[in-house]
Formats: sequence, structure tokens, C-alpha cells
Amino acid sequence: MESPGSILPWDMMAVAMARLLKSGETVFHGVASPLPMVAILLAKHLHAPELTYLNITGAIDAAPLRLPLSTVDPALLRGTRSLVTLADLFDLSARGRLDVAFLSGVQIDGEGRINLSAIGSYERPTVRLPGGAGSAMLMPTARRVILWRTRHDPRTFVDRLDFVTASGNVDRVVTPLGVFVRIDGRLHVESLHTGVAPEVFREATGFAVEVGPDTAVTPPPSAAELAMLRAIDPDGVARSEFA
Amino acid sequence: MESPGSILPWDMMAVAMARLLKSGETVFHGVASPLPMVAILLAKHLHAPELTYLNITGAIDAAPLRLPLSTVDPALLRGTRSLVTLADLFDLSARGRLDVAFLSGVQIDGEGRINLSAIGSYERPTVRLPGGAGSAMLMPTARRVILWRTRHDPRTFVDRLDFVTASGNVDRVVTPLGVFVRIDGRLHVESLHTGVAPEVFREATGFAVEVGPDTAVTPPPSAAELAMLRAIDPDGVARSEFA
Amino acid sequence: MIDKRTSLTDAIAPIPDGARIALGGNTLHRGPGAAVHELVRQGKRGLEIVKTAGAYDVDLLCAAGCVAAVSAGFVGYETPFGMAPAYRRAVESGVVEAREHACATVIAGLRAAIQGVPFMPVAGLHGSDLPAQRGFHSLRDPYSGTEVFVIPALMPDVAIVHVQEADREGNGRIVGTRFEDVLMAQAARRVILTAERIVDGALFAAEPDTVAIPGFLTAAVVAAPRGAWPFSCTPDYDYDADYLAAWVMAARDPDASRQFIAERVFAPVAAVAVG
Amino acid sequence: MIDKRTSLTDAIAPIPDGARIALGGNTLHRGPGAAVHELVRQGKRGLEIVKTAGAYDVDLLCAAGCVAAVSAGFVGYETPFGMAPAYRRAVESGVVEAREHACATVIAGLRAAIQGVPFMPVAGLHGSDLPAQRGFHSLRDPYSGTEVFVIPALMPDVAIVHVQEADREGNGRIVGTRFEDVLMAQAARRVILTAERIVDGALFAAEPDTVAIPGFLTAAVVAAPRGAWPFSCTPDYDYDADYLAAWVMAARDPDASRQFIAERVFAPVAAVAVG
Repeated sequence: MESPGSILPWDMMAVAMARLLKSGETVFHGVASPLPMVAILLAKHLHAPELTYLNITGAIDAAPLRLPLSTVDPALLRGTRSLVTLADLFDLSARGRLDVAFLSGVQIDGEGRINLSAIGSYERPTVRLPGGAGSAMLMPTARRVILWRTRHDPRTFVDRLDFVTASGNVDRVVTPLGVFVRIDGRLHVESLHTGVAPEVFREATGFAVEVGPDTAVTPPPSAAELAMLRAIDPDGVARSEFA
Repeated sequence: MESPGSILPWDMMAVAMARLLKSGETVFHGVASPLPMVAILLAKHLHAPELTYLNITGAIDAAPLRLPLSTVDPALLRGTRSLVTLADLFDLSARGRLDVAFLSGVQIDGEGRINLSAIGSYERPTVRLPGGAGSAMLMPTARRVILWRTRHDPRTFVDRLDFVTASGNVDRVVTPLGVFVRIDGRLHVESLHTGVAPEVFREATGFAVEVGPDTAVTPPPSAAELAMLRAIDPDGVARSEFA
Repeated sequence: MIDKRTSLTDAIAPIPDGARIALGGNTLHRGPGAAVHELVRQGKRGLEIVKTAGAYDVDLLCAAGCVAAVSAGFVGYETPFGMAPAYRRAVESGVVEAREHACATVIAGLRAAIQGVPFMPVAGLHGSDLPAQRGFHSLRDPYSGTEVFVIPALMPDVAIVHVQEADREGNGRIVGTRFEDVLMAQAARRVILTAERIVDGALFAAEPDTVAIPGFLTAAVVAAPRGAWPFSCTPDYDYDADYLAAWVMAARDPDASRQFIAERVFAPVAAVAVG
Repeated sequence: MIDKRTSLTDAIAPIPDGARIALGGNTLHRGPGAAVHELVRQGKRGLEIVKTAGAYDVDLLCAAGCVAAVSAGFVGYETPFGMAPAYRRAVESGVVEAREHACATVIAGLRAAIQGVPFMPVAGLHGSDLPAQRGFHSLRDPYSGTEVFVIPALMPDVAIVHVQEADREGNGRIVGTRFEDVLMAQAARRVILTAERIVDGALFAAEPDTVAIPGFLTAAVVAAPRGAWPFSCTPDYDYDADYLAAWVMAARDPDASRQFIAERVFAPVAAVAVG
């Protein structure tokens, strides 16, 4: 087992995200989502064998031979016994039958709302972002939304979004520094990852958070978790999000 | 060639219906539609080789080995190169891309509206009819609707429907006695079949029609039409509607 | 993965009286015949049947007193056997409510349920008495100002679909026409598959396009060889014309239909299955 | 039946400036690469591109000055290559209008077009600034009184879809994920298929479930081996990572992107096709 000091942020995030999934749940990730892809497969191989794994390829519970960098890749079709469409998956969420959606934001505010549209003014932005993909529809309709973001700084976790791309049923937010939980519509610090000082977390967060010496520490990846993670993602696709 | 005096009503109807179809058109029939099925195949083998033949099986341009009595029968799938759904076909009509729909009515009025719902009061009918299937949606959206009905009597062609199941773009109505054409929202007699006297037609029709010695006569089936009809429908499925 | 196989009895038993049940297939084809017989044998009452075009299923359930309402676009046996006598009688006598639809509005109602929206706009219906009769509203399009009819969501409590092949996880392969089966399975709270054959689902991975019903939608799978009977099931068997002719004859008379049901539906399943 | 085969040049030529064009595929996969290059070579202007999740297609067309507006839920190269530089620059400078959608609202708009209705209700969008920004209205459900957002119909003038196999009549077989290609083909006024291989359509009769695009929807079929390149095309080839990396690098600079397009898009098709 690797020592706690050597915990790699992508490993910690993948494991923390995987732990949030429960067996029997129906879980979706969209485009540009290596960490959710890895986390879902990890959960499925560990504590949640009866997860139903859905993604934009329309595969159900695919068993990829290799993990692709693109999370719409045909590699994710392997072994599927039926093929649905993205429209079917949005519908599933719309009628309340999608348990978990993984989403992200370039900006995330203290209510767990996200901006994937534009930095600066919307009409003539400083940065035109890629757009929210399915977020505006999934975030209010999926039973639980888990946000993840590989950057944790005040430009990402902001007090005020430049544009609200989507808002909704956020449950947790996982970052390289820790985990937020949403209670009564506000993000609260649930745990800090090993080695993250409370003041580092606070200063990295652009909205007010309560964090201190009593804040819980995210349990580091266990040997079993790390071993399975290495087996599922030998090429380090999860790490690609940190490039 | 059979002599004009021996023209069988199902042959005359099938041929008259086939002649109304033009090559290149997209044509649909629904359930309980042997005559349209035969007429479409006949037209496709004669003057309209580029008809696109659609039916509830979702087959496109199927080439059945035998004609089924049920016009939703899997026999109608033979040779199709793709499979669509009934929903797709309704959508096709809804967006104005269905050229012709064959429909029928237990009652038909002078505007070409139909009743397939109930005889007597709607709530406690004397006769509960099967229902209009797709009619209420197809009749206003298909570019042309061809009605056919194997009974031509005053109980069928009525002045007033007990219930308007559907109303819309009726172009022609083909019966054992002749052909109506709809002009300015009213059915007019276009032609009488061979041997049908004007007064017979008038008395069989429950709404007022102009018909007399000058009314055109439907050209009887040609030798080529009859030969192809026998080849397509050797078992006389078209006749089954007269049982 | 979860093994969802169960007996027909156990699959049907949890359906409560008054349930809204969507039945797969169309007129004489690939209806879930065995499951319909089991509904009759279990004496379900007050059901609402959802179907685009029904025949023996709707007719038999009406004859057996299982039905309160039928939401369908068409009920009849097409040209081979004509009108549905027991359905007719039940509606004419006021025992069953005909919630008449255009087939397209059944589809619209299912689509609304699938898409998690309260209504679905439809083209057509203009000039029909159906919207007034059924209370279908229209709305003004906020973009163009045109009026469009909107059909309320139609969410079945249960969809019962007969497929040629299923695996134990509830993936269902349909050979040939899917009819409205996929829409029903997506729209329903609970999906019961009956299958001619239970097969190794690994085989489906070679041709997932043919697997119409994804297993994660399915609650129960029942091995039901000849389970569409007396409906057809491509390519295994045609509809049973002799049986249906005998039923339609019996269905014209209440006593005869009761006797028919007692002898041929309540008879041992094995005897029925050989038809 | 009608032989709909034509050259890529002749298939693309009738598309007028200002057309609304839906492009099949998703991010790096099975986009109609050859057709996109032909749009650039023919110097189309003022196009509105419709896509759920676009990448090289949208980015290149923006760089080449073909685009007035992009109606999409996402434009980017995912993790491998990140944001779309030319698209970004075009929107940030006000040359291209980002008609931002949720992917689900692209689908809703296509569905409305397919179903011949002026709008499509959608679940979700609550709490998003998108409806206000895009002018998406809400309506009160006449049955329950709840408010629901409605998306206006989005009917493409043309849909361009790359398939693995097509026959001369325009039936298109898609191997693997269909993305929104079928919806686009149904919604569009005109469908252009490009295909890796033109095959004998009689072969499709053995597996019609795999034929995603029925021929009667198709206006033109183009034999285009490697016609998705630089997108992937299962199982024939993966996306061209080297090419895309070079493009994304070039796309960051207007001059470099112009030079790239001159050398690699306007270069002889044969040279491009071997990529």
C-alpha cells in the first residue's frame, strides 16, 4: 500500500466519488468525464455490483477493455446487451428514474449551482465555455447530482456565477481538496482530504465555508480501493483531467 | 379478359383505389385494410413503381410472399431494409410528409368526415364501434386521404354522423358503386362504376348528391390491371372485406 | 446482476385491482396472451387497459369482468374476425368506459409519461369530436400563436410485453415489429416481460440493436413458451385462427363466453399452451 | 427504386448560405468529417449548426467563416484536446452567435419538428439562466396547473449523417451508438448520408433493426470511405489524435488556422483521406 503522504489527487477523487454510489442505483456520466467513468466502474467492482452504468454511448453496464480519454468513446459499448439513446437517458432522468448524474462546472457557487456557459458577459464573453451539455436538464431532474471539479480555487468556487447554466439536486461536490455536502441548499464542508489544512481549503473557496480543526478527514483510499483502481484504470485516464 | 358485366366489386374498388396513387408518393394503410394493401401493391406493380409503401408493421416497401387477412401481419415485413415504428409514421404525417393515408368509416358524411366510434349516443351507444385508430390524427395531417368503404347504403353515407371521429384532407371516397371526389369541402360524384344506375347511387347515399346520365363511368379494370391483381392477390384477400 | 426470473403467477400477483395496464402487441400479433389469461385467472378487477389497437386481450378481459376502462385507439379483430363482442357489450351496457383515443394520442400520452412532462402536443385532432369528448385541451403556442392540442401524460402502472427472447436480467429481444412495446416499457412504473425463450444474455452483446427492452427497465421476466398465444409470435407461430373464431362466436353471448373462459382459460395452463 | 448516389460535391452544392445544418455524431465520434470539409471548400456562409455535442466540426466551420450561429449543448474536444479555440474566438468576438442549449433541449426542438408540433415540453431547466437568455417560454399545464418549459421546434434544413454502410436507396446502417442522428434525419427537410461503404441493400433485409436511417427519408447518398475522419468511425478507425492535436494548436491563432485549412482541408481530397 502506498503511504498516505503519497495519495494522488486523482486517486483520492476517484475513490471519494465511487464511495458515494450505492448498489442498485442508476448512474450516468456525460462527455468529458474521465473521473466519473472511473469512479462508477470502481464502485461497481467494489461495493456496488448492481449499479446500472449509463453513458452517452447508450450502452448499459458496458465493460470496456481499455478506458478511453473521450467518455463518449465506442470503447464504452463493449459488452452491452442493449443500446439506448441519449434521448432515452434524458427521459429516464426527466421521469425521476435516474438516481445519480455526475456533472461539473467551470464555476460552482455556494448553492452548488454551476456555470459552463461563459466567463464575463454572456453576449460578449471573456471566455466562451463549452456549454452545459445535459446539465440544465439533468441537474433539476436526477435524484442526486454529484459534482466534481479537478480545480479547487477561488476562480472556480465563486460567490457569484457569471451565468447560471444549471441548478438543482446537488448532493456532493468532490474536489482535490475535499468533499462538500449540500444541506438546506448550501454547500458545507463534509471532509478534507488527507494533508489538506482547513485554511488552505477556506482560501481556495470563493464563498464562505465553515472549516476548522474539527472538520472530518476523508478516509484515504484503502489498499483494496487502490488495487482495484489500478486494475480498472492502468493507463491513468483519471489523471488526464489534471493535464 | 373477363367481360364488363362480370366486374367484381372488390376488383373494381382495388383498381379504382390503385389508380389514385402516383409514383413517388408515400402511402400508408392501417389495421383492417385489405383493400388498401392490395391497391398499394397493385399501383406499385403498375404505374407507380416508386411508391413508398408504409404500414403499421414498420416495414418500408415490403414485398409479402402471401397477402395476410390482418394488415398488421408480420407477413408484411418481408424484404424490408429498415424498421420504423407506428409512432414514426404518425410523426411523418404530422410534419406533412405523408402523401396518402387510406382510411375508412362506418359512417361517412357529405363532407367526407367519418365515424368509427359509436352508433347512437356516445356514452351509451347502440353500437360501440372499434374506434378510429389513427384517423383523428392522420386525416387532418396527411396530404391526401382516400376513404374506402365496401358498403354503400344510406346507413353508411349519412347526412349526419352520430359522432365525428375524424375530419380532414379527404380527396376521394371509393365504394362498390362509384367514386366521390371532395371539392370545396363537399363530396361530389366523380364516377359510377360500370352498371350502376344514377338512381341506385343516389338512393344508396344518405346525403344529397348530383348524379345523372351525364355522370362519368369509372373505366373498368383493364386486362393488365386484372392480371396483375390476380398475381398479387391470388387468394382474394381484397374480397375478404365483403364477407 | 439481478436475476429477475419469476413465475407467471408471481409476476402477475402484485398487480392491484384498479391498475392501469399497458399491453404490448397490436391486434392479432404478439400480445401477451399468457399474461392476459393469468390476469383473468387471478380475478383482477377494475383495470384500465392501455393499448393502441387491441383485440382478444381487451375483449377477453372485458368478458371476464376485469376491466373498468379501455384507453385505446381501436379494439377489434380486423377483417378475420371483426368486432370485439364482449368489449362492445361491456361498453354498450355501461360496465366499461371506452376512453377512446386516436392511436397517436395513446403514443402522445405515453411519450409525455416517458419524458416526465404533464402533456404532449400533437398535430391533428382538428375537426374531431374526440377532444371535446375526452377533455383534451389545446394550448396556444407562445412562439407562433397557433393552437395545438395537448394530451395528458398516460403512465401505466404496469406494462406487460411478450418478447421472443429475454435474458434473466430482463433484456428483451423483439424479432420484427416492436409496435408500441418500447414506449410502454419506458412509460410504465413496472415492466413485466414474458418470453418465448430465456437465453444467455451474453448472446445479446453481438446484436444489441435487436434488444428492444433494456433490462434495467424490467422488473420481472417470465419464461412463457407460446406465451403470446392465441396472438401470433413471429417467426414461431401465427395467431390461432380456430381458437379466435371460437372465442368470438362465444363472446357474443354472456353465458357462452363465461363457459368458454371456464373451460379454456381456467383449464390447466399446459392444456391451453398446446392450443 | 431511386438511385440516390451522388458525389460529395453535388450533395453539398445545393445547400444555400444561411442554411440550418444538423451534423451527426458526438464530440470526437462519427461526425461527417468529409462533408464538413466540403462545406468549407465550397465556402458556405452564414450557416446555423445544430448538434448536441460538437467538436472539430463546429470549430473548423467557425474558423473557416462558414458559421453565423451554433445551436448546441456543448462544443469542445473533451479531455483529449480541451476547448474549441476557433469556436471560442468566434463567439467571444461576436462573429458567431452561441445559441446555447442543454443537449436535451436540442433533442426537444428536434422532437417538435419531427412530431409536427410548434413546441415540445421538457422537464428540467428550472433554476437555469438559459430559458431567459434563449427566450424559452413556459406554459401552464391545463391538466395539473404546473408550469413547464416548452422548446420551439428546431427543424434543420439539412441533416448530414455519416454511416458505416448505406445502400443506393439511402438506407443507412449505423454500427454502435446512433447519437442524435436518427432524430436529425427525421427532423430535417433534407438528409444527406455519407457512408464508409455502399452495399447491396438486400443485405439489410436480414437485419433491418440495424438500419437506423430508412431510405425514404434520404435525399442523397455519398460513398465516402474514411468519411468520418478525423472523427472516429466504429469499428473501422479511431479519431485521428495527431491531426486533431495539430488542428487545435493551429486553431488558437487566426493565421495559423487559415494556413492549416488551406494546406489540409483545401488539399486534394485523396491526400486528406489518408490523413
